[in-house]
Amino acid sequence: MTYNPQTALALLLIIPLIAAVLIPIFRKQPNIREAVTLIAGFALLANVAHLVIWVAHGVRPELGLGTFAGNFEIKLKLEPLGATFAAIASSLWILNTLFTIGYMRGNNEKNQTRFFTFVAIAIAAAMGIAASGNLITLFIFYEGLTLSTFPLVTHKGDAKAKRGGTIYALILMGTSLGLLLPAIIGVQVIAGTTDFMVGGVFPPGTSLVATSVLLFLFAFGIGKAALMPVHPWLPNAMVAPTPVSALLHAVAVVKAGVFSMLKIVTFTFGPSLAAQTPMSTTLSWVAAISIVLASIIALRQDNLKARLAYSTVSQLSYVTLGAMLAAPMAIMGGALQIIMHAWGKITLFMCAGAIYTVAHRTEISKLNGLGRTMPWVFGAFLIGSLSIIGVPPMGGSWPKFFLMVGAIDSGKAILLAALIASSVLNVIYLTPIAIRGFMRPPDDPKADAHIAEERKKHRWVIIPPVITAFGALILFFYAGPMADFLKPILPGGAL
Amino acid sequence: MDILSAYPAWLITHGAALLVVLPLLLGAITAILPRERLAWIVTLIVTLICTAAAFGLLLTIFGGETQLYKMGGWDPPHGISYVIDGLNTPVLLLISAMAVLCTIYGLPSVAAEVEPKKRAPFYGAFLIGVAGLLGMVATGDAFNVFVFLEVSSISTYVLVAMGASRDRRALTAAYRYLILGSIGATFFVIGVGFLYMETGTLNMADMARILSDLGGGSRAALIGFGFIIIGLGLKLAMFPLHMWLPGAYAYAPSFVTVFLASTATKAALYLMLRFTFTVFDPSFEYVGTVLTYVIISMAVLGMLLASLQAIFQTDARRTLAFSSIAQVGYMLLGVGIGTAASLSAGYLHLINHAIIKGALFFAVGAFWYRYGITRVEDFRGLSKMMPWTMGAFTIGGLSLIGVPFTAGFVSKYNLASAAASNGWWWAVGVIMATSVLAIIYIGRILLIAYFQDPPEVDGKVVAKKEAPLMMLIPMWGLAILSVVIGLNAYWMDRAADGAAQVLLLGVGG
Amino acid sequence: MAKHENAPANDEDIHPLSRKLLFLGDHKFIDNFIWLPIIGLVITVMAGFIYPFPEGYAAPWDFFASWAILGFIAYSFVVLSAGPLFKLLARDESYYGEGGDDD
Amino acid sequence: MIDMILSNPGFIIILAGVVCALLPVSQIRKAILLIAPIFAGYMIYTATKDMEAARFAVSVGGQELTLMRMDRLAMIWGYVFCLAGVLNAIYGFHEKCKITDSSALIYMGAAVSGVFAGDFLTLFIFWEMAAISSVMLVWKGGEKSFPAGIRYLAIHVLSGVLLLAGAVMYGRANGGDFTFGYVGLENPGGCLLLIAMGIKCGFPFLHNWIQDAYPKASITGTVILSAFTTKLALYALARAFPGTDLLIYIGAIMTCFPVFFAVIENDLRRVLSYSLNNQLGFMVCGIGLGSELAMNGVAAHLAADVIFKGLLFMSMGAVMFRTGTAKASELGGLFRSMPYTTIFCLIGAGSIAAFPLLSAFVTKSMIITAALYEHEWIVLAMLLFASAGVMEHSGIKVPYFTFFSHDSGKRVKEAPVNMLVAMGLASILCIFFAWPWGGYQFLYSLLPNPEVHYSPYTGNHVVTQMQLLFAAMFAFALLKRIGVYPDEKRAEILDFDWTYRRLGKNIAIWIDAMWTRLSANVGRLRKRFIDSASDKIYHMFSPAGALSSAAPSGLPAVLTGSMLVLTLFVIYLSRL
Repeated sequence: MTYNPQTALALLLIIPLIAAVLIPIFRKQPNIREAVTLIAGFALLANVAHLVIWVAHGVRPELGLGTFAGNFEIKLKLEPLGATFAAIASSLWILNTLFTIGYMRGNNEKNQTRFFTFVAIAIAAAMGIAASGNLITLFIFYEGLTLSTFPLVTHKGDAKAKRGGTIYALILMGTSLGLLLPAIIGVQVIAGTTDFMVGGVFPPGTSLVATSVLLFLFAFGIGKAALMPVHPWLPNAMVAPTPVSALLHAVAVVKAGVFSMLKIVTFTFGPSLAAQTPMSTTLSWVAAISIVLASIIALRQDNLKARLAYSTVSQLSYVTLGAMLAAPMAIMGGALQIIMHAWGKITLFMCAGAIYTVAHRTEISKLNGLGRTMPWVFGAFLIGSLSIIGVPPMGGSWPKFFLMVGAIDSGKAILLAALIASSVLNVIYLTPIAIRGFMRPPDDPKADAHIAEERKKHRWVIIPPVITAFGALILFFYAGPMADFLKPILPGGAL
Repeated sequence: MDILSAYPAWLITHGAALLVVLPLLLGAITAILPRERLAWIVTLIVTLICTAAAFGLLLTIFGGETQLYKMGGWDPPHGISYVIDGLNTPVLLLISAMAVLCTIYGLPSVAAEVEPKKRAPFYGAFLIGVAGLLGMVATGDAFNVFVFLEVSSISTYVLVAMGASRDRRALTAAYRYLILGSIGATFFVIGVGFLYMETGTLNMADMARILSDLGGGSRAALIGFGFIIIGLGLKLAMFPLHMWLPGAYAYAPSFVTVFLASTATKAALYLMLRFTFTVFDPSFEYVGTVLTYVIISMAVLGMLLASLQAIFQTDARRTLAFSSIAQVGYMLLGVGIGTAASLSAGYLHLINHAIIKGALFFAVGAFWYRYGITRVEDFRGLSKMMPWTMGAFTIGGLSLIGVPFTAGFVSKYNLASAAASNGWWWAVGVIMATSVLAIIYIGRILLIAYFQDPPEVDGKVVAKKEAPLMMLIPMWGLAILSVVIGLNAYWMDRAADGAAQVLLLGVGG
Repeated sequence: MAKHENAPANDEDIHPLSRKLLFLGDHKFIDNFIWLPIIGLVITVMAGFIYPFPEGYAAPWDFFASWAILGFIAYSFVVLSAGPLFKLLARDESYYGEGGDDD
Repeated sequence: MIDMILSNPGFIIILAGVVCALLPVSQIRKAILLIAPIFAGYMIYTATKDMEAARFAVSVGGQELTLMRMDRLAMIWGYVFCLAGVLNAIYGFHEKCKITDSSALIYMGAAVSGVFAGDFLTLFIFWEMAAISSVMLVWKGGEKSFPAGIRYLAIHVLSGVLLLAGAVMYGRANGGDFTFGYVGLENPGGCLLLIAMGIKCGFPFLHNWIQDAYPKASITGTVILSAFTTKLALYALARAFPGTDLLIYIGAIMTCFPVFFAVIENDLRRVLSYSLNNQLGFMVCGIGLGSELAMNGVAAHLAADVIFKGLLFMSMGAVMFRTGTAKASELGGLFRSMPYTTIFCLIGAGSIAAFPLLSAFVTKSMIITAALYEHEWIVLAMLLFASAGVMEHSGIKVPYFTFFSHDSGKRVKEAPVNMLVAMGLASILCIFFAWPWGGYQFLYSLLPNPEVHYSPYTGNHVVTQMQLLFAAMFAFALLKRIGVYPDEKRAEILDFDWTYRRLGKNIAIWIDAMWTRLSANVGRLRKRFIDSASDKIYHMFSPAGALSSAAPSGLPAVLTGSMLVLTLFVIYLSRL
């Protein structure tokens, strides 16, 4: 069997699944177990890199995984948007694994084998979503992602974790079965296919009422995109250990949600139909309100992870906004936001995890002076914050630009106000966190001295966020190639 | 059809009669057998033969043949004829196969739940019940249907009442079932009487022909239709005629619960399909009206209300019982929409649900068998105490919810898709809402089982004690089957489409 | 003029260059400082005769010594407005609760 | 890549800043700090030889970014920024702080790059980069600058996104052309751009970040800050809105109102911040006038302002470095210990007050003359009034209260040598720019419109200016003598920032409290509602509930009967 785009596509699923099989086998030898995860991570990344190159050269690898239940075709097909998502998830998996090792060992967490296993399965599901060739496949991997992350969310096993997990599962399963599935059925019935195609699948003359209803169902059915008011699962899922929050709630799960949103608008509706659909205007307003409201709620959170969670809700709505504006530039902005936000937010979560591991602090008001003992972590946090805010030269500034252009192009200049307000709110709720660490004197200098000792033991919770922060900075300079890579997802490839 | 060539010819040619006669006769004999083990073996063999016969018949149906078996060589309309076509053969196979699985399961289960002296009669009653069900599905004669209906019902009353050694409430439940079942059967026979008045025949094919000649018939046919629908509706636990069901399911022996849940209501539903679509015709405006307004509204009400009721039940078996009522709603929705796709989906759900509910009730029975547990709150830590049983329960539960790769997903998706194609978007909404309710009532059980620690008795955690193999085999058989259907529903779809074809085109009717 | 004390001239503390400038702190210098602008004013106002406003490039109010008058009025207005403005706008230094103390 | 870095002088400085961030050796950093702006200045010089050839553009995601665009307007700003960079480097030589060094370089580099940016997107990038690098300088001011820094950053990010939004609206209305050139107010994007630039430039009501953050920054930080941010904004205005009438009035108001705040403010660095605002007003007004002379005046005054305002901040910094405070009420009589600083400060004060032979005399007058030529009489009057005001707060108040006035008794050392050198150089420049024999001619030769003739040293100009200044001095002496000149008192002076620091904060606190109360009430109501609803549902559906209670067998029988009746009724209806 030669290594060609098809096999690479299959390996996308196979590599993490092999890891998921091997990890429990080596449960008694933690070092080998972790090595398996890392090797799988690098193998997957290499594989994705090949695929990205192929896709960049216009190859669209396609692989049927057969049909199930007679008439449901499971089909993988990689296009630039999916390749991008796969690239983010696979690259951050490696960094997050390093971080996870540091975190889990540093905090003496139980059930580490189960943890690594389900992370690997979740990655497989995320890869499946990235490469899904039709809505059914997308739906199946989407559900798989929910189920495989459920044990991760409830990892701690205490009452709080169970409650959070219950809300997580209930909202995600409920919306996907109650809204997403009917929407998929609707697409199948109206368009006769659920395949993804550049420019959309609906026949000309499809009633705009029908597309409005479908768009509505998709927007709220994809609960992972955390559009208000289906967002509460996200803050509630923060009971998970921080590596989970980092990978799954900055990368895999939420990004799977907004990726699906973008993919459906681009490949099922097609930008022009989505823009004509009256519902898209309403939903872009919902997204804009989500952006601002979640930021305001974030302001009020003292718990670091809770604040980051609401910040995520807000930032995810950027992508939804991009999808709903449906202008080519807006879709490009949404796609770039997926990339940039992933790197920025995972940095912030990892930093939060590092702070917890080293100093055992979770409240922002308790971070005074900690930056002096943990300068790298707080420095990384600052860079991540700036990227989220979207100031150059951080990657986060590009999506904002494209979204603004998109908003103008689709005649909704008023929505710029949401983006502007959000930037200012981001400054107010994100920057003080890191700066407080540097500037405020420590509340208890003795404890901090102890932390400085602790810090040396936890190298692996500190290095990964520094790397991702650097990544968030570097990405600024690669917006051009990324935009070129993504262009073919738009009909006519035109911006 | 290589398998078919391995069959002895008589098993196919006389299969229709054999299916009914064999269990009926041997049931009587079994009842008086001295030893329970012997009774069990006989039962197993009989049900196996029936399954083989039903499977053979199904293969012939797939081969494109239908059979009209004349009892004793008498031609219809005067003699009693058995019809073997695409509509009833899958149900025949379902009933007999479920009977086999129940029997296997019964070896430990019956020993635990039924008094030793009553065990042989228990198996006898069971076989007679099987015979009744098979008979009412196989027969092509309306009065014969009534006879078998009564045969199966009476034996079922007995079987339910046998639960008394476990829970005295079984007696009241059985009594209630008896009263209501009798009302249903009476309504049915009154309906058949009206039809006879109208058409002068009891043969269903003749009735159909005459009715269609009459363009739906006079007032007698109308009233007959109403009686038949309500009578069968009661038997198949159509909302709000379901009141006998929760008690009967909850207090009968586990074995009986499984069998009832997966076959009795299904057979009744089959009859409703048979009468509504092949004896009558949806093109008769009164049939169409009843389907659209009565059946659909009762289906939707049942789906929603029974699901809500299921959420609040403290007893796991009652939860599942209410869930059954809700699931009947799905099937009735398929019937009510009345397109080929929807009928196929409803029919598929009929079979899938039997499989799913079978697995679930098997598991619940095993919990009782090991720990005496029936209440949901006692499920604490079951995932650790009985991991395999709980695993089967989980698969069944997910399938009931309709998670992809399970049987439940296929039939629900088909049903929703059929409703959408018909432009009934609200029905898609109801289906999805009910699925969400299903998440709640199944999720509630799963959460307790997986997330709460096993109880402690005298300061020690209750030890792990897996169900016996004889229980696990049928349970996992059904669980795996539900996943297999979820992965590849080709044969199921083919059977369901065949059934829908029979219903709409009247082939073989 | 406000109270003015010549601080004890401690030679150690005074910058060598400043020793030559100490007259700046003398009472006499301070009291007589006002003559410097007066003389300057007189000279420049006189000079205004020699250098008139160029034709066509003068503001409507430009006339003899107008800039001096304007400067005087404007300056006095600014300084005199300080009192009421201070009353209106001044608050305690800890008003914003951020400790505005530099020292 | 190398091409790109060498294309714009600012990039070299930014790169130097990045290098500095990684360099542990202070001396090398200082050398870089000094050499980088000189080298950049040389690059500007070479680029001016062939302005078209210096142009450099790249394409990012389908968007053309003009990273380098050279013309005479940009040139003088570039030179001035480099010059300021050199002075600042010398001034900060004693300070061993990696963050200050690197952020100062990045900040300066961003400002220079922004000046040479050829389109709005590039401008936006450096606009924001200047903000985030400069906020580090604010935060170097110590713990008290923490909230001020956050406010500073928030306001600048707001300015940045407004710039971006405005640019996008403008560019899209122009068919995707983002060229950074004349914009005007016809396009709604233009209004956003104006607001964005106005924030950074300290327009009235948008100015508070200057007085909020600058006095709280570190000593060198304030000096560095004063040179670039607002001047970059001014450049943007000069580029995008020359001749926009609105700016004339905005500028005129900007010259006047800070005067009143400066006179009551106690913190001298804050006084200078108001003074900065007031000088910006002159230039904004000049941009609004937009004539060739006015634009020349703006550019020239910019050059003068950067130097003399830097000088004043430097002298106050030196005082603060030695005494630890810059509050007028704590200072006085310092000429005894810091004579050089005193002299330099006086030169700076004289420059800003526009004494003949000192820089503002040859620059500010161009703007005022331009107003005169345009017959903007009210504006002219306001500018003159403001000139008198400048004399008060910067010309008299700052040096007087620091170095003269009553002796505070503080005996400190003279400022460090490097500070004196920097101040000395700045003083020389202040004189050189106004030197009648080759000095101002040199400055004028660098202006955007070199063909415009203007001669500052006319008899009338000297005489009238001296009249104004002597009259102001006379008023000062008179008021002092009769005892109505106000003493300095410590206080927090309310300005427009009260609206967000106090009012806004209180409103936010109030809303928060109300929100908490409301959500508690709503929560209670919702709980009551849900409780009663779930109660009802429970009573309906639970095993004990109405639907499932073990009703007597009669009920199901009745139900069955009614269902039959219903069905028959439906059938009957269907027959109608």
